[in-house]
Amino acid sequence: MKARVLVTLKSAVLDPQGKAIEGALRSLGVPGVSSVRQGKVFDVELETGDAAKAEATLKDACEKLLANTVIESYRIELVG
Amino acid sequence: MKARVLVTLKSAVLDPQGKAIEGALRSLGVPGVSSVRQGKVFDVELETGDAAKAEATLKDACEKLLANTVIESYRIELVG
Amino acid sequence: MKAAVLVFPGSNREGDVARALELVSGVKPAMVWHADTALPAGTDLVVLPGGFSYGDYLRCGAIAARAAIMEAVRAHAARGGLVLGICNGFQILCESGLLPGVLVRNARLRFICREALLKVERNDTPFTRRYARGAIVRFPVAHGEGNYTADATTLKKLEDEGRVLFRYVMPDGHRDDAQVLNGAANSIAGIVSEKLNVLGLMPHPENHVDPQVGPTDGRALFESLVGVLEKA
Amino acid sequence: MIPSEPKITPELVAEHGLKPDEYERILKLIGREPTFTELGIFSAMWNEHCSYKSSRLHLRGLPTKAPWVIQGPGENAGVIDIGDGKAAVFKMESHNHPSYIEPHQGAATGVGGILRDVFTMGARPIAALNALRFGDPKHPRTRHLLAGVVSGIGSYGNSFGVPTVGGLVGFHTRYDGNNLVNAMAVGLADADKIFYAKATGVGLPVVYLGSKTGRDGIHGATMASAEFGEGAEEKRPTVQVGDPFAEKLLLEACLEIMEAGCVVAIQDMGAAGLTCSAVEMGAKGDLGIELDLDKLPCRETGMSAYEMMLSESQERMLMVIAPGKEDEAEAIFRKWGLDFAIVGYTTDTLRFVVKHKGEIKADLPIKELGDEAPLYDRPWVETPKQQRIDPASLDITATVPGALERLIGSPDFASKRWIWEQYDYLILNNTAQRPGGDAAVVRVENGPKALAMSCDVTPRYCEADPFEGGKQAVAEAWRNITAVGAKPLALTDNLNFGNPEKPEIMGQLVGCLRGIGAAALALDFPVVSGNVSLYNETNGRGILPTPTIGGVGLLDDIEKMATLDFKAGGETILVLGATTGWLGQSAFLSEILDREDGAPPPVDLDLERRTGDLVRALINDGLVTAVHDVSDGGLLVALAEMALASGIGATLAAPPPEMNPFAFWFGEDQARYIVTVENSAKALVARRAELAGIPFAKLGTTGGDRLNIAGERPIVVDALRERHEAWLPIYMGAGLM
Ligand SMILES: Nc1ncnc2c1ncn2[C@@H]1O[C@H](COP(=O)(O)OP(=O)(O)O)[C@@H](O)[C@H]1O
Ligand SMILES: [Mg+2]
Repeated sequence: MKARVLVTLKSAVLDPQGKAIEGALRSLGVPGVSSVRQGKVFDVELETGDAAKAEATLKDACEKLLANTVIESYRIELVG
Repeated sequence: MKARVLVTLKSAVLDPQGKAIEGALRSLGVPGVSSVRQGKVFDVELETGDAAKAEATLKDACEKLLANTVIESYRIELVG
Repeated sequence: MKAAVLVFPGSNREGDVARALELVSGVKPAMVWHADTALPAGTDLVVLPGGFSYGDYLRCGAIAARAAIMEAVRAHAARGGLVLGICNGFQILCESGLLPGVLVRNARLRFICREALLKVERNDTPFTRRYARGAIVRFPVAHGEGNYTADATTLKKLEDEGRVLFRYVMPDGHRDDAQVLNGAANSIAGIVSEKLNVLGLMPHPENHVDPQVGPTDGRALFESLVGVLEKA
Repeated sequence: MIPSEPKITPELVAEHGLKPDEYERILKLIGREPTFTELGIFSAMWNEHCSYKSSRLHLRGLPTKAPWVIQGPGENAGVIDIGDGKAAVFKMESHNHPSYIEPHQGAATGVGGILRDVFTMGARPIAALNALRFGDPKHPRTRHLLAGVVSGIGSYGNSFGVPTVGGLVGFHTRYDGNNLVNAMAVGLADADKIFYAKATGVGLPVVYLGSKTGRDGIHGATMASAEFGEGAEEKRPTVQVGDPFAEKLLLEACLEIMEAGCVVAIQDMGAAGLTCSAVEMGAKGDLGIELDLDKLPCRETGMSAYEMMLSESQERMLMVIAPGKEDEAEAIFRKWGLDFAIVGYTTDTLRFVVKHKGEIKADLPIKELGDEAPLYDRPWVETPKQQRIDPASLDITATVPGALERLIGSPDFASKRWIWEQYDYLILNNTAQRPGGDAAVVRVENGPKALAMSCDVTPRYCEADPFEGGKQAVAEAWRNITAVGAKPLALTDNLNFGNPEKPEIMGQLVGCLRGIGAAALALDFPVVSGNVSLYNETNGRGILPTPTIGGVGLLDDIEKMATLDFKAGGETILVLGATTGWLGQSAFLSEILDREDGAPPPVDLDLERRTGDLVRALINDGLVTAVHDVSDGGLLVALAEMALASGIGATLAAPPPEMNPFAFWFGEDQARYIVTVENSAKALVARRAELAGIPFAKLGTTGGDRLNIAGERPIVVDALRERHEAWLPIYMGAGLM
């Protein structure tokens, strides 16, 4: 089955990339963007068809590798 | 209003990071992951409350900066 | 020769390339700020230096490619003016559409600083006149995202038109795409535009020009440019 | 989020790392209960990291002066005169605890901090080094920590644009829960344009520059001085995220406004952020400072005064601006896209006043905040001396070639290429000696002068005999600089120890400092800056005492620089200095016999100096073709390194018959160098050594593609190289990426 994992910086953590993008959008004349924060998305294909099992595998993957839980939080979405 | 922009590699484009993650998950003992592709997510705050206007601004931002359409495609999701 | 070196926020090898240019030509290049809208009058050569413009945030070279000065660079290139993008400069040229393809993260995902062996594929360009055709030269690389990628059609076109100017090779002179240090397609280290006036390359010839600090294989690239421009 | 004004309770005081008697001291000093913000300010100013309360007394014994020293310890970095109107500015600093919690960001911000220290003084950074210690390679966290620390150092330095040219990496189980990240930076400035923290002039604007303030690293400085317990991994305080891009802009903007004559005083915001920097600027200049926090550029909403005063957000500076120069300074900062805000004024009250939303959040005597910080003469005990090891007593089953092969492929000796290739060591185009040599050599502008630098310490020695170990660390840095032909000028140190409240640990600190002081004095190699990192303990077990020494020297003519690779076949290989076969605490003992005991090699400082002076003179007179100092691993490891660097082998004579061959080849006697000499210069070099009273011996002749020791199995250089290069990539490859 397919799943999507979103990994984003915790809100108190500085996001230098987001800051640089905000500045660039302003100077490119894209108005009305008040804040940008950048994160990562992982499109994952799993062998299992079982949702609970998939969720468990992805949680394990996030804790071990995909997210740096000191500064990032993650969200798992099963796509089917 | 808030929005989320997802930027992912086009499927024909090789993704070295995704490949490396697949390998790493295997050696970390997270089994059953058959493929990973990594993309970017942008959490954006917009000044406008108007959905159509927000959508237009974000499309502009993607075309001008957020995505490199040579290798990436993007998707806009308004969160509200 | 009148050279202009662009400076973006986060550029950091602008000084190295300016010194190399001065070393071979005796003339200090003009340093041009990214927010300017025009190149100094009479500019022959525009150099986009290495570095981490805008921190390499978003995608390397992406934000710099949209800087004000890039309009002037585009016009200069369209007139047939010479443009040299090194490392981050190459990334910017790709992002700005002046060269095809894109540079993505090294296949092994690590930054890599080491000497690389390169084959000079042809010497009938303004950048390589002082090299022998097929010469093997040593330039250092220092990049995290030097993995050249393009679709099959683009790659074929580049090869058919002979636009791959520098290629990573093994010590015996043969290319080995499976072992190339950063994973670049067809072991590509540097490509030129259709009119041969725009060169983007990942390795740093400007760091191999001075015998006090290392080999000098990069010198001939700058000497080629000086030679071309003095003749003109 | 921290509520704005909690009640001051004994628990709250303890949470701030202040002992009850220290709190009493505060009450006596200000004559009332502190506000919450004031408590935070005291905790920041009086913790070990800022106040040096355990080490200050003993640091006073270090020699810090020489005719070429422009600024010794006490400023952001040390400054030495290198002639031609130029000065070298350098310092080393630890980011140990943050790098254990979040290795990539912890190491990255460590590099950022030390670079800021250097450019705060008006110098442009020209080189970075790092000394790293990790736990046992078999420990489950080691690989992850190593990968993260290295990528963090690389990503920050590479993006900022400073070449990372050298360092050291070691492994030992005693660092399992406390890895060490000591980062060093060296900058270049005009000797008459050095900038200091000392504010002068009343009523001048205090300006905030750089990135915005967020809630990062609050309690960071307190954390850096706290021992780890079981729960440390879960606690995970907000770590700071580095932004090398912002730092690069800050560098350029700072140098530009200094050049424009706008700056009266400048101080970077490092540990304890705004608090430390503002207090220091005022106290040093005998001035008060009044801050209005409503003006502070903040990244997050609703930040309290307490949070603003203690935030450790990175890439920020505080300055006192010259009268009438505010607009010019602001324009420069805006050009670089950085924040600029006048956040206060200097006053003549000698008070440190902090206002926020119309309230006075702190009002403290500014000088006493620093001067009255607790100073401890902590009890200490001398480390018991160990016996000299008699080689005859050892039960050795290895062969000499077999031992060399194992040593050269062991974690401590294996090539660190996998690490330093992730660092851009070439940028700025002045790197004349790249990683892999004895000392890094970086040309000064367009030459002919160059700076040589090296980081060294042998923790095993320090633990067995802190005094000799301290001496040895300084001697080795001095020796490495000498080995490239440079004159060692001054050093910076980073003293990493366990809990100083334990008398044995305090004894290590005291002993090492005495040793460092003795060597620095004898070698004319003063201490100009440094950093102390204590409480490096987990579950009550301290790290090995690790006083890292970062030395800097000057090479007058880069063309005369020596390197360690054999240059040609048929040259004579000499060792200068005496070989007695000292195996106590040697790498041979530890790696081959799995024991770490015995007295470490003593350092004869007089001999050390005379030998080094001879070697330097021989290099300068062009009489030697390759030079390598002999350190851990002894003669044979040093010879192997010279062969590996060149691909040229050697034929080596058997050891003197009276000596145990293992002790001869792997003993770690100090004050030794290996040199190669062309036939034509042989007699002259021998004469020079005799005249200088330096013992020397011929080891053999260069040539071929293997190391042939009389009576032993030959060792093929290429095969040895494979072992040398293999360990780290295989180790790292077995795990993540
Ligand atoms: N962390 C590091 N960063 C950069 N270079 C390093 C690092 N660790 C080791 N090196 C380099 O590897 C070489 C060998 O180091 P080392 O064995 O400690 O040398 P020495 O014994 O001469 O002090 C030196 O040139 C050193 O600068
Ligand atoms: Mg050495």
